[in-house]
Amino acid sequence: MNLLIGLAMGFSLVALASSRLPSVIRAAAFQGMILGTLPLVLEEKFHWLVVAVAIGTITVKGFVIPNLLRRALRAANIDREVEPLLGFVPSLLLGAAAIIGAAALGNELPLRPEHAKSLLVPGSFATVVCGFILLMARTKAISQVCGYLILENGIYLFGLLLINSTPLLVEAGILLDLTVAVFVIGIIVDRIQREFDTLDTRKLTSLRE
Amino acid sequence: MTPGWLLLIAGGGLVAGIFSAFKSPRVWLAATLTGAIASFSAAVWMLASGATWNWQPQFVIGGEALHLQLDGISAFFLILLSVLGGAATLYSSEYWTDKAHPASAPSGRAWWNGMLLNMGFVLLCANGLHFLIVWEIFTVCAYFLVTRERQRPAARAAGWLYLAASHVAMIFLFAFFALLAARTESWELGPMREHAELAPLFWLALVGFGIKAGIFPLHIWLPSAHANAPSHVSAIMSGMAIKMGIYGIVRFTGWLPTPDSAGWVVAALGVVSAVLGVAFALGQHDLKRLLAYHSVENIGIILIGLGFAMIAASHGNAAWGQLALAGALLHVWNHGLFKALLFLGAGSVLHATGTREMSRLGGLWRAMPWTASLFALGATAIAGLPPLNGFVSEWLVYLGLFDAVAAHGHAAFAAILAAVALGLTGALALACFVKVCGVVFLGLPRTEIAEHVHECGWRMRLPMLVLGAACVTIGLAPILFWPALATASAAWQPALTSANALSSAPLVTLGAFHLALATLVILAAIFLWQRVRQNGVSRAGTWDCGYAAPTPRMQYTAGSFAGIITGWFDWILRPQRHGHLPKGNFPAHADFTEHTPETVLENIVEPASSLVLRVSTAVRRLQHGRVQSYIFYLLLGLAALAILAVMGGAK
Amino acid sequence: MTAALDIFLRLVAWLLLAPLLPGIINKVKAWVAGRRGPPVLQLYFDLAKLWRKGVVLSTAVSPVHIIGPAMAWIAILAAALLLPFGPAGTSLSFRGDALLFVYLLAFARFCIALAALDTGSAFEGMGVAREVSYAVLSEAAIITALLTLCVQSGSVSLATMLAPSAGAGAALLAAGLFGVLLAENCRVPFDDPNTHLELTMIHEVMVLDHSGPPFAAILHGASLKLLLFAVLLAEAVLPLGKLTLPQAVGALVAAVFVVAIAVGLVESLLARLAFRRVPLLLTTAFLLCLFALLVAWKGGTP
Amino acid sequence: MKEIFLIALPLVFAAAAFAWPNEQTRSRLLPVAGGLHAALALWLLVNPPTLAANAWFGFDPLARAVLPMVSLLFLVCSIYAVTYLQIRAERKNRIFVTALLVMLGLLSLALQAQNLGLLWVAAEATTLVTVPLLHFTGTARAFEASWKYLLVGGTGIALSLLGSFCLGYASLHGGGNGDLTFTALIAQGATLTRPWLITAWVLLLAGYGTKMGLAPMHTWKPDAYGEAPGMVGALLAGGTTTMAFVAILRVKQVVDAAGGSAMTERTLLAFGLFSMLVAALFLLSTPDYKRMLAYSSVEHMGILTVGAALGGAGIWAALFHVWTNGLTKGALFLSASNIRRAAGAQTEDKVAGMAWRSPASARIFVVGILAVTACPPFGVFFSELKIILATFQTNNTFAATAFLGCLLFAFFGMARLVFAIVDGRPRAAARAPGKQLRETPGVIVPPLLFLALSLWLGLATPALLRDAWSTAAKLLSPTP
Repeated sequence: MNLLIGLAMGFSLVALASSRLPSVIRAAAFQGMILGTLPLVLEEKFHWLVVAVAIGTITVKGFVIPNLLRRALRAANIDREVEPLLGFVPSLLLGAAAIIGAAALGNELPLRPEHAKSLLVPGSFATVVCGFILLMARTKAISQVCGYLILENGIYLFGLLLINSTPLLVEAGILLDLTVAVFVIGIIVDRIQREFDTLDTRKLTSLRE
Repeated sequence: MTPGWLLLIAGGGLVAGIFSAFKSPRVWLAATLTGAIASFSAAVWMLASGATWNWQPQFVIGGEALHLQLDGISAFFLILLSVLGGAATLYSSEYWTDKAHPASAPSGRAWWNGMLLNMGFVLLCANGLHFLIVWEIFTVCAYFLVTRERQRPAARAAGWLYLAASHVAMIFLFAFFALLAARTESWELGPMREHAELAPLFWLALVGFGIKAGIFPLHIWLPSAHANAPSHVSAIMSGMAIKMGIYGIVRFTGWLPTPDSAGWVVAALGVVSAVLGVAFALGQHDLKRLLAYHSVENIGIILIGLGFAMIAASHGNAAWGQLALAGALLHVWNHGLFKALLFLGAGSVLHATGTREMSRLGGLWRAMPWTASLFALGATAIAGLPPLNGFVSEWLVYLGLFDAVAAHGHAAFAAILAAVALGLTGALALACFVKVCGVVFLGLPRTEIAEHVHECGWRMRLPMLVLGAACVTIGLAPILFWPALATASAAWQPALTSANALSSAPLVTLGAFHLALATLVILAAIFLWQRVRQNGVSRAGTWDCGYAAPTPRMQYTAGSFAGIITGWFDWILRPQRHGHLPKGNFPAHADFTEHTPETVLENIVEPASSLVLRVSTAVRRLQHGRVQSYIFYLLLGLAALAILAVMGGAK
Repeated sequence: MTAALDIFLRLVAWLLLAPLLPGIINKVKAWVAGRRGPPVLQLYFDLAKLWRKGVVLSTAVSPVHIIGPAMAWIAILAAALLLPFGPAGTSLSFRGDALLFVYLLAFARFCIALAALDTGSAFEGMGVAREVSYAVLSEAAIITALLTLCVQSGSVSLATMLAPSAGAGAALLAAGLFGVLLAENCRVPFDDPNTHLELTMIHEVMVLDHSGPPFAAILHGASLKLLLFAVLLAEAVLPLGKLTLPQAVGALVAAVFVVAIAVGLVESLLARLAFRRVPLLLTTAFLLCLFALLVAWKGGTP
Repeated sequence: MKEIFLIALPLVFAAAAFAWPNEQTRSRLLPVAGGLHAALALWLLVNPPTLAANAWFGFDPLARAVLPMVSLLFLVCSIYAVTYLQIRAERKNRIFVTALLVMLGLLSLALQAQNLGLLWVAAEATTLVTVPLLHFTGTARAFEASWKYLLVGGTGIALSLLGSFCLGYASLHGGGNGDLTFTALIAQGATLTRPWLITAWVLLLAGYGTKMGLAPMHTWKPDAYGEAPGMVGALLAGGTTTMAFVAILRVKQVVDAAGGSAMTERTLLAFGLFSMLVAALFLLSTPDYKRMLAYSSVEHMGILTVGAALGGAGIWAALFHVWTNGLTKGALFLSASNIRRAAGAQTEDKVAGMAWRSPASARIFVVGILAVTACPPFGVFFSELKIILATFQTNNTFAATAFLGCLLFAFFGMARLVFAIVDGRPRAAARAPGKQLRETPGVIVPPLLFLALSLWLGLATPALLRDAWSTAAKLLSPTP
């Protein structure tokens, strides 16, 4: 299981490193799918709702959203460069630092014995931070959306700690919300692309003091 | 017919005035005057009876039960409010007509009544919360009255300055009343001198009320506001509104304990305001602005008296304290009366000529004899000259100071300084009003606008007559008003008041002397007049020292008149002089202009505010529209929170 | 009844004696200059003449031009009534009359100034400006002098204030008051009553356009004021209250003569100051009074 | 279980609105729904239902103390919306009306939620449903605004989700069963693991603070309020922020129960004062009167937070302030949007002399500004005075001083801008004829209603509300 989490963290680093939008999207998507499978791994006894949640997650995060973003990308027909505010190497280093810091923080915080071994907490924190880095260090709207996605993934990862304590209804609601959120973001990205004819957020600074 | 009913009528009249203000000016006039008369009689009743009217209905406003109280001090100020309010109301009915100001007159009447009403409530409220409410409402009403002529940028700027300053005052009063309520666990006001821990609150009150009163460094809003408001508004603002600040200080120094240094500080502020106020007044060329600075001066005189009363109260209630207090209180009335008279006079000059610039006026006495003579009366009074009221109050303050000196006590040296400063102030005020009367009313018209002028009608004249009569009455028969002073000072601090105070201030003799002086003066004038008639009069031009073609514009101007004295005060007045002096044997073009700015405003307040603005613009750059950094701010906030939470909090 | 009579007699005394002083001063000046000079009673003749003369009024003037001098004259007279006379004291004395005294003189100044400005002439304007400006300083000086006497006697009424001598600070006080006297009465070195160059004068230029009875009132008022100050100075310095009536009369008359002679000497020995320097001199007078006050404070009586 | 109708009713109407065929008449649904909702809310205010044990949502004292305000706010705004949508007939309003109604339903859900997870779901959903409201005007600026709103607000709300999980884990680790129901969490009390508790508090405060618009997480506010239609701004400033504030209060209750009150109060006070300071600095020189309202809202969120930090009397005053601020702001937003329509611009250099171009709205705007800057006798004066009183009662002199100073500067900024816009001659730039607005009762009465409400709240605060607030305050800080 830790392997999977490690993989997820790896993907967030990939997202940080990749210089072209499609690959960023792909990284986010794969990460989403991996997380989707995690509940099945965690859950010792089989429960149909868990399966439903998992499948939902995988479909939404792995296919729906990436396709949405790709559509926007295609519509935008802009160059697919990421154009970072912060270079790839620094971002990577930051990401690495984030992972270490997250691990440290994870050790700081007391964990229940059954979670002591797992990478859940550090993994989630690390992913969250990577998401933040993407949000802050990229100019293209789409890459920011991916950042947001990765952020959400990190939180979802953390949510798995509580998977068998929080009622699944809440889980479902949360999942639904995240989906709709990214969906709405996708729409807005689409509209922005039409209005401004670009997805470069550096152009979106008409609202200022 | 008890005071309660009278006050009810007064309030009813003013409220009715508000509602009739838009539709029918006549009804408004009638209602407002009724209100003024009713409140006047109520106040007189209370002062005469010396009792205190209390009204505590179980009527809750903003969570506090209403409590109205009319005691000696309130009644004392309420009388002034009624007189000035009534006079200025009548005046405005001709001065600010619907015909001349269709846009601003009707709403102006409503604001006017609102202001009068709330001033009255300020005097009546015995509950901190309600005091704060009506205080602020009256301030806001005054703002809308000052900015009647919104289209004039000057008026807007003046109004803005006034509003800003008043809000600073408001903030201090917020703190004052909230602290008071927090310490005493009740909003109820009343004598609480035994709570020694309340003494420091005095400083908050001093600043809060001092801004409204126009004490020297805090007076920045006053000149422009008084100059740019319609004259009846200037009259009430200068005559009454700033006295509300004095009322606040008197009221709460009477009810609350004060720090030992309080009296000294108040007296010192008084000295500074008095001398510098008149110094600034001398530098002005704008008639109403000049009068406004004289308000600062007279507030200073009041504060000198009050300050020494406080010193006396904190040093075993020395007898001279009561004289100083009586002088201060009487000067509250006097300044209200003659300053209102002067502003109304200035108003009718403005009404007739359309300018406040003294250097463009002159020789107005021919066309407007009433205004001229009444203005001269007011000038004599404000210069503190016998036999008028201004002298009586200053004389009482002087007596207090001299007794303090003679007593060789703590206060003696301070009293010496104050007395000399008072003397200086008197002489300076005399100089200033010689200048005003001479330049505006005497001599020849300097410009053609000063030639074609008209005397004001009776509705503008009558109020001035009433005020002038009041000045004369207080001057000639001061003893009539002593009971009021005694009641008020007893309400301020019973311990300070002694029955035999009157013996140390022989008002009867003074009144008699004034009466004799007045009669003799008039007789002598008539006598000399007759004599001149008998000897025969021949007319000729003014002696021009042989210069062939004198023109009215060659008369001495206000600026050159005040030149010597303003020269002495250059260090604070900072006058800006521009011009070309005549050069060579055949000097061609030569000109000279002088302008005295508001030093405190332009050299202290404005730099400070521009600094704040620079900071603000610098901060606003952070909102530059890049969402990435917005998210970065979010993270920063998170980090700050984490640090805050962990430090001290976690184990 | 007796009180009224008393007042009347004093009035008469003041009115009759006042014009004598300028005559004496002029005599002294003439004597120093080795001239014969005008008779001592010259001013009486002038007044009588002016009283009978017709009046030339400027076309610009208002009634103030005539009423002003009358008012000023009465005010000065009233102030004179407040001054006590040695052991005889004063016929009307009450607490605070000292201040009334000062402000009556101020009132007189106010009236004269308005009457002068009434003509709308730049010269009068100049004169009035100087008059009222210098008055600021001299008034401060007088108030300080009064404070000194108040500290001395612990009283605020002229009668009791002037009865004892100014004590230790007497000399200082005398010097200060003398300066004030010169300034208030527009004598050299502050002003030159003889010059006729308008630009350089204070008092003379104020009355430039007056003539006839009003002018007479002004001149008489001026002489009255001079006498007033002379007496004030004398009584402030000398302990007249402690003497018997004849001694007091003698002392007072002598003192007033001394003052007059001093004025005359100053006028013939000194030249008029440049206007820039005048405030300086007045401030000196003020400071002298202040020092007198401090001295009196140290010698603090009651 | 009547309280469920507070949630269900608007949603039903939303569905109806979505299905409604007629563009013109659809907007009529808004006042109807608003009226019913308000009636129900007030009815519940008068006789509050008993809270079912471990129910997921319920009309508990806190909901009782604020929900009726949101309901009233919506009612008046919906009345305004009818006229507004008539004026803006050129735009399709199906989504707009539906979203408004859904927003009301979600707000009532969030305000009543007794479960942290459910609360988060409702909050996030509110965020999302606001987006179509923001870009109703369909301008490029509107889209930019909603983009920033989504990204910043979304991030914030994500943080609060993480925080909720942390709290859950705190309970799990503390031996609880990770149940996110508030009652359960409070019952668990001190057994909640401290480090996780702190982490949870930090994340939740940051998250809901973003939603509430506390500095420095307020950056979305000026953009959103500046571009949104008037009543949307009013609902955001009065409704959504209230929801976030209630969320923070509920979490605070949990953390306090776990013995973290020192920490919560410290952090809340610091953030409240900081927000006030930042808002005051921005207000001093902002040229745009709609963005000005946003900063003023930031300032008032700061005031609420300070009140919450003071506990007891402070919380009472804060709940009072929720009402007064929300309703007064309503008047400001509506009149501001009138002025916006009349002037065709929203910056100082383009707008002047509105006293002549749209007299009624201009006057309402001026009075509203005075009211919101604590000028008596309007409600805000009383609530702010109560908060100041609380600072003094808790001997928190520094807080009081800073508080008053910020109030002063905020007043300077707002009054300056407003009088510059309302008075004075229109400059050349400002004379450019914007679409002349006919000041029909439809656009004038609603703001007037708000002012009247604010006045009434201040002068004659109904004993019922006082009681509601004090029960809520007692609930939130049991130790007065």
